[in-house]
Amino acid sequence: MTAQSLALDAFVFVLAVFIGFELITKVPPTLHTPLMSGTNFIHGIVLVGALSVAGVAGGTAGTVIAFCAVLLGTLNVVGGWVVTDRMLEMFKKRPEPKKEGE
Amino acid sequence: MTAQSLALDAFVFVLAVFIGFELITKVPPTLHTPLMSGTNFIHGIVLVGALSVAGVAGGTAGTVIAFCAVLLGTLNVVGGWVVTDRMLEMFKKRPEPKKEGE
Amino acid sequence: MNALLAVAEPVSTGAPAWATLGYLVTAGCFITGIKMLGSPATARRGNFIAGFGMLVALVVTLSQVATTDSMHFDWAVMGIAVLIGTAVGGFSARAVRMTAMPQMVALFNGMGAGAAALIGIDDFRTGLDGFIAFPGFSSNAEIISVLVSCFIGSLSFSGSVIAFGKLQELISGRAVTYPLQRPLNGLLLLAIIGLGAYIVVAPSIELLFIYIGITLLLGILFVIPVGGADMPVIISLLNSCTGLAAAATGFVLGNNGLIVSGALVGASGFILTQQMSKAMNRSLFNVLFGAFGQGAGQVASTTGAGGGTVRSTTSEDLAPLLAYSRLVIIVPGYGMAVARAQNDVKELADELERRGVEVKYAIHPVAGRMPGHMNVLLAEANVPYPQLREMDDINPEFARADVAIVIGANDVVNPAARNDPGSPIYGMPILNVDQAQTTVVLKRSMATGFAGVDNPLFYEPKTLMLFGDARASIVALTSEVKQQ
Amino acid sequence: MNALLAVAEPVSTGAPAWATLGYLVTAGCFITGIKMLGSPATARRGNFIAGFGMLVALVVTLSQVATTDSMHFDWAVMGIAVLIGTAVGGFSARAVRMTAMPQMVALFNGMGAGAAALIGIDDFRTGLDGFIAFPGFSSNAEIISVLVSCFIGSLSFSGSVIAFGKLQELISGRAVTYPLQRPLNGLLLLAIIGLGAYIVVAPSIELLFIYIGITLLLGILFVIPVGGADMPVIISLLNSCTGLAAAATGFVLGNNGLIVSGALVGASGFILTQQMSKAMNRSLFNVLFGAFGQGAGQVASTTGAGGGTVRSTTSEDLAPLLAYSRLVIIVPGYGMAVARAQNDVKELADELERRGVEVKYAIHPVAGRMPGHMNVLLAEANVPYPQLREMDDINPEFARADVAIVIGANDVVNPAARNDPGSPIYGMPILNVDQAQTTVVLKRSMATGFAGVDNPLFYEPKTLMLFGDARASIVALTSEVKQQ
Ligand SMILES: NC(=O)c1ccc[n+]([C@@H]2O[C@H](COP(=O)([O-])OP(=O)(O)OC[C@H]3O[C@@H](n4cnc5c(N)ncnc54)[C@H](OP(=O)(O)O)[C@@H]3O)[C@@H](O)[C@H]2O)c1
Ligand SMILES: NC(=O)c1ccc[n+]([C@@H]2O[C@H](COP(=O)([O-])OP(=O)(O)OC[C@H]3O[C@@H](n4cnc5c(N)ncnc54)[C@H](OP(=O)(O)O)[C@@H]3O)[C@@H](O)[C@H]2O)c1
Repeated sequence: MTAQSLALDAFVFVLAVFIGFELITKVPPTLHTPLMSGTNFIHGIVLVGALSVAGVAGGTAGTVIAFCAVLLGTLNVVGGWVVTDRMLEMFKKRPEPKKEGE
Repeated sequence: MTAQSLALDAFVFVLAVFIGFELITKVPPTLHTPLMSGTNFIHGIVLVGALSVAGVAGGTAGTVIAFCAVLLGTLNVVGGWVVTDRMLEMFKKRPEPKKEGE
Repeated sequence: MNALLAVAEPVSTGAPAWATLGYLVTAGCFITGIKMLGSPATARRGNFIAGFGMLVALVVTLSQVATTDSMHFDWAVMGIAVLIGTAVGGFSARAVRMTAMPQMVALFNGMGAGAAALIGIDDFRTGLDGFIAFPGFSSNAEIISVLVSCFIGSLSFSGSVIAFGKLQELISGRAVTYPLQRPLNGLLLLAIIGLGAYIVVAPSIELLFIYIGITLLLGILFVIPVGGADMPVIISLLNSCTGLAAAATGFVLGNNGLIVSGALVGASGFILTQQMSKAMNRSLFNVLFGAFGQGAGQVASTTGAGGGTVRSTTSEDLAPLLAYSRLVIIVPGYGMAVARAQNDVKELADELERRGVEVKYAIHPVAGRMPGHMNVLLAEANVPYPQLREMDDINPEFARADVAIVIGANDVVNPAARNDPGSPIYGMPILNVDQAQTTVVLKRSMATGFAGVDNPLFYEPKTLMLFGDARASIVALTSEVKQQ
Repeated sequence: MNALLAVAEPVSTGAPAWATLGYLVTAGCFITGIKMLGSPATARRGNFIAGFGMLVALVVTLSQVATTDSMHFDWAVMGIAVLIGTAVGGFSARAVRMTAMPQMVALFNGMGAGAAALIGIDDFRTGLDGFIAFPGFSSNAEIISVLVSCFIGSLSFSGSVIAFGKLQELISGRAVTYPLQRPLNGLLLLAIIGLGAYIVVAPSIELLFIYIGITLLLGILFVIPVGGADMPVIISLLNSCTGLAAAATGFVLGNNGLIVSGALVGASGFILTQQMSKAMNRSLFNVLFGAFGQGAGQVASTTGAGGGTVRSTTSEDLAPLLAYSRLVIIVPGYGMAVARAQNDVKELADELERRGVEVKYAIHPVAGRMPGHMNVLLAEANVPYPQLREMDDINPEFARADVAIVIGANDVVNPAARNDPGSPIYGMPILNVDQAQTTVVLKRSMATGFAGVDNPLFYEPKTLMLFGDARASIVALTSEVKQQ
């Protein structure tokens, strides 16, 4: 990790932070929770990191750590996405239920 | 220019495009012209490019091209900034002029 | 390329061009996805687009793993990890009750944070020899990146687990306070910083574990004092932190995809956190350090409207009133969530509608304990979306309502917010239930709500109290109405 | 760092870390600056912040030049270029009349675009030997970057110069049309692409010059057919293009500062262009290829409200009406700009106010020929800002106005936009001058305005026409009012 590559990484980081700040303007309160959940899914991208370190370390300890990291990352990705989707399902228009029955 | 550096440049480019798109939301029409002028100033940054190529080429032709590029870039920077500033001066609150005189 | 230009140009980097471009697609999808999540009409599509971006990132990464000499990558073991994760994550996310959603978000957030910390540990382990053999800028920078990702990752991990425990009521949801809370946290933070600095100078895996241990403790102590009611804000904050942890692992691994995605979540999550605390009329600082939220009692006694008389009623007396109304407005609050009464409320509403009564639901933006809480619950009970009316929309209609039924709501219908400048909730917009012909309040006692302030509404002559668990009251009321 | 990770990590790039961080500061300043330029309260500060960002970028670049073996950098010559540029640019930007601002923007935009093209040429010249000696991806990519920056730069350069010429009335401001316009442009574009492809295969500086020559021609032909009235939109589009040209030079030089800043301008400029054409009720496509804008006559005859009678008046007759009004609303339009009557209008208003008449100005968002045109002119004449009222604000007040004076406005007060679904401007919001007790219209003839549609307002019984140059009419009116 050279100073140059670090500076470039910082460059990309700051640009992304600017985007993140601009992205969310006025969100209606009902969407706060789904939006939180959606971004929760997005940081599941750590799974990418977990997979790319998984091949580096050998030995039992290395494998165990990599296994745990991949497992946790997958949980974040899959769980995060499904939870968000379920929340958002609530927002889609439903056919009006029958008024007569109970 | 390797494929890798090109891809990185493209990465940065696209992020910046996203920021540019997000940045301008609903601008009141009165500010359209100053905003145009302000961004006109910003692309005066080509002056940076002009200065960094200026040292590369030797010979008369090289110097002439570099001279012209730096001159044009400077015109863009200085003229662009001053024009914008003058336009925006119009928007600041003026002391109410005297009602009595003409 | 020539002399000066070579200096100004980023040359050959580690990530192959196709991987960088793949991550660029991912970043684009995430940006678009987050943007679309901000509006009801596009939210669901936004989630799909973000999902697609994730898929691209995973394909890119696995291709990289497959095409490089990644000697130790054990496809079988990692495949099992992914399978287990998918099965458990997918199943639990599908199976869980709608009302338990916030704690699920907390839990999955904790998982991601834990993964970030583990990546840091792994990188530290494999890089350790190099750090010791070649000290200098490069090693230091990498160690610091690892320390940052371990710090944020562990903090967010233990914090999220505690938040989960509180919401799931495995731990007391109350705002637990303990003596010297802030000094202790400060001390721990100092210890972490000191230890971190020492690790940079003299890298050692044991010290890293101690470092992580203290951070985990700090995460626990940080979230423990926060009242259960403030949990949505805290979870959102921890979510934003995990984003930063992911970005930190991106620095460790030199991976642009991680850096961008993590930074996006970190920044947008922070803005979201602020919006959430604003929507609850609290400042972020207050949420973090206030340990308010369970203050109840004492505030009530200072406001002391206790002098008035309260008119209590029964479901038998109430039933005819409801059955022969023209317009009934239902005002759900936190108590409905506690009593899990949403399905019974729907049943009552159906019964009333069958009798020709017009029924509407008035949804206050901060009713309940998380944003959209009431919407989610009532949607679960299949209440048609158009019947759910937002505050500004429904407020003018109370004047022509015969009955307003307040089901376990308190603060959001407190007229003190409108009239009493001395009240702690003064200035918060409320639902004008007191403008209805009759207001019926269903709750278990005269206890205060979240804000801990007494409610003059209960003492108004037009108000009838129906004491008892909201669910029991509603069920009784429905059967009485049926007999009319 | 270890096996796989090394692959995923961008290693050592050309630009030193401090330069990258410096450009990051620049990018941050530009982003903040553009954001602040979007709101009246912060706009001026935004321009200062952007200026600071530019300063940082220049300091970084010069430091790089100074610290590297930039053997041919001639400080004296470049210093002279900067001095001349500063003097000329600063002086002309200060000296020019407010009304000439749009053409100044066009001119400076052209300068920047020209610089971008020159940078491309320079890089191509110095790199040429390398391109020929080492063909392959690297050379091709660099040539293509050069071609892109030369293309956008030259196009925007010649286009901007033509736009300047039109606005400055050095060239006919009319929408010049010529036969086979679109096929010819298409042909030129094809030639440029073909030639570009050939240059990639067989690099040659002569071919590059031909390539640039054709592009310059295309830029001219592209802007020539656009009517002077649409110029603001075209200038904004060219501005956005120059941003992209700057970004392209960034690719050529591998300079992140240029890439980010150029991309910012390219993207935000494009959004702005769309907003501008929307504010003028035109689609961007229409502006580019419509050559509408001077269509006048024929459209008018189809609408043909010509049958009515017109009541013409004189300044003597009008003066008492104005002098004894309570509220007079002045509605300026393009004709006031043409007549340069703003100072005289202010004088008339002052005279009326001295007599106790209340005077307001109604500013239609697209009155004139550039956004904010009327604001700028009237501000130049020192009309106090609070007297300038936006359309939605002033429209309700016309009903209580005694006189509405329409000074060289036409389309923006055309009731057909409200009443006549067949009118080309139907649906555009207008100023309701016809609701005033009396409407006075100052113009030279019965000619149509920008949109070329007849105006039924002129035939209304409550409307009085005061024919003649707006400035002459106003001056006469003022002296008559003084004699009252
Ligand atoms: N929506 C959010 O995102 C969010 C997040 C955090 C905080 N808050 C805050 O939470 C409050 C929400 O207001 P709210 O009116 O919905 O709730 P509230 O003011 O907290 O009142 C809830 C009421 O429900 C009653 N209740 C509890 N369990 C019940 C049961 N089983 N049956 C019947 N009644 C029951 C309680 O009275 P008894 O004990 O007498 O039954 C209590 O007074 C606001 O102050 C808001 O700022 C909101
Ligand atoms: N604001 C912008 O950004 C912008 C940009 C492009 C296009 N536009 C379009 O321009 C139009 C603006 O409307 P507008 O009402 O301001 O102008 P307009 O509809 O173009 O009418 C201007 C009128 O001024 C009169 N005039 C010209 N010179 C004059 C002089 N010396 N003395 C007196 N009168 C004179 C002309 O009539 P005579 O010839 O009879 O004198 C003409 O009818 C809209 O259609 C808008 O869409 C606006």
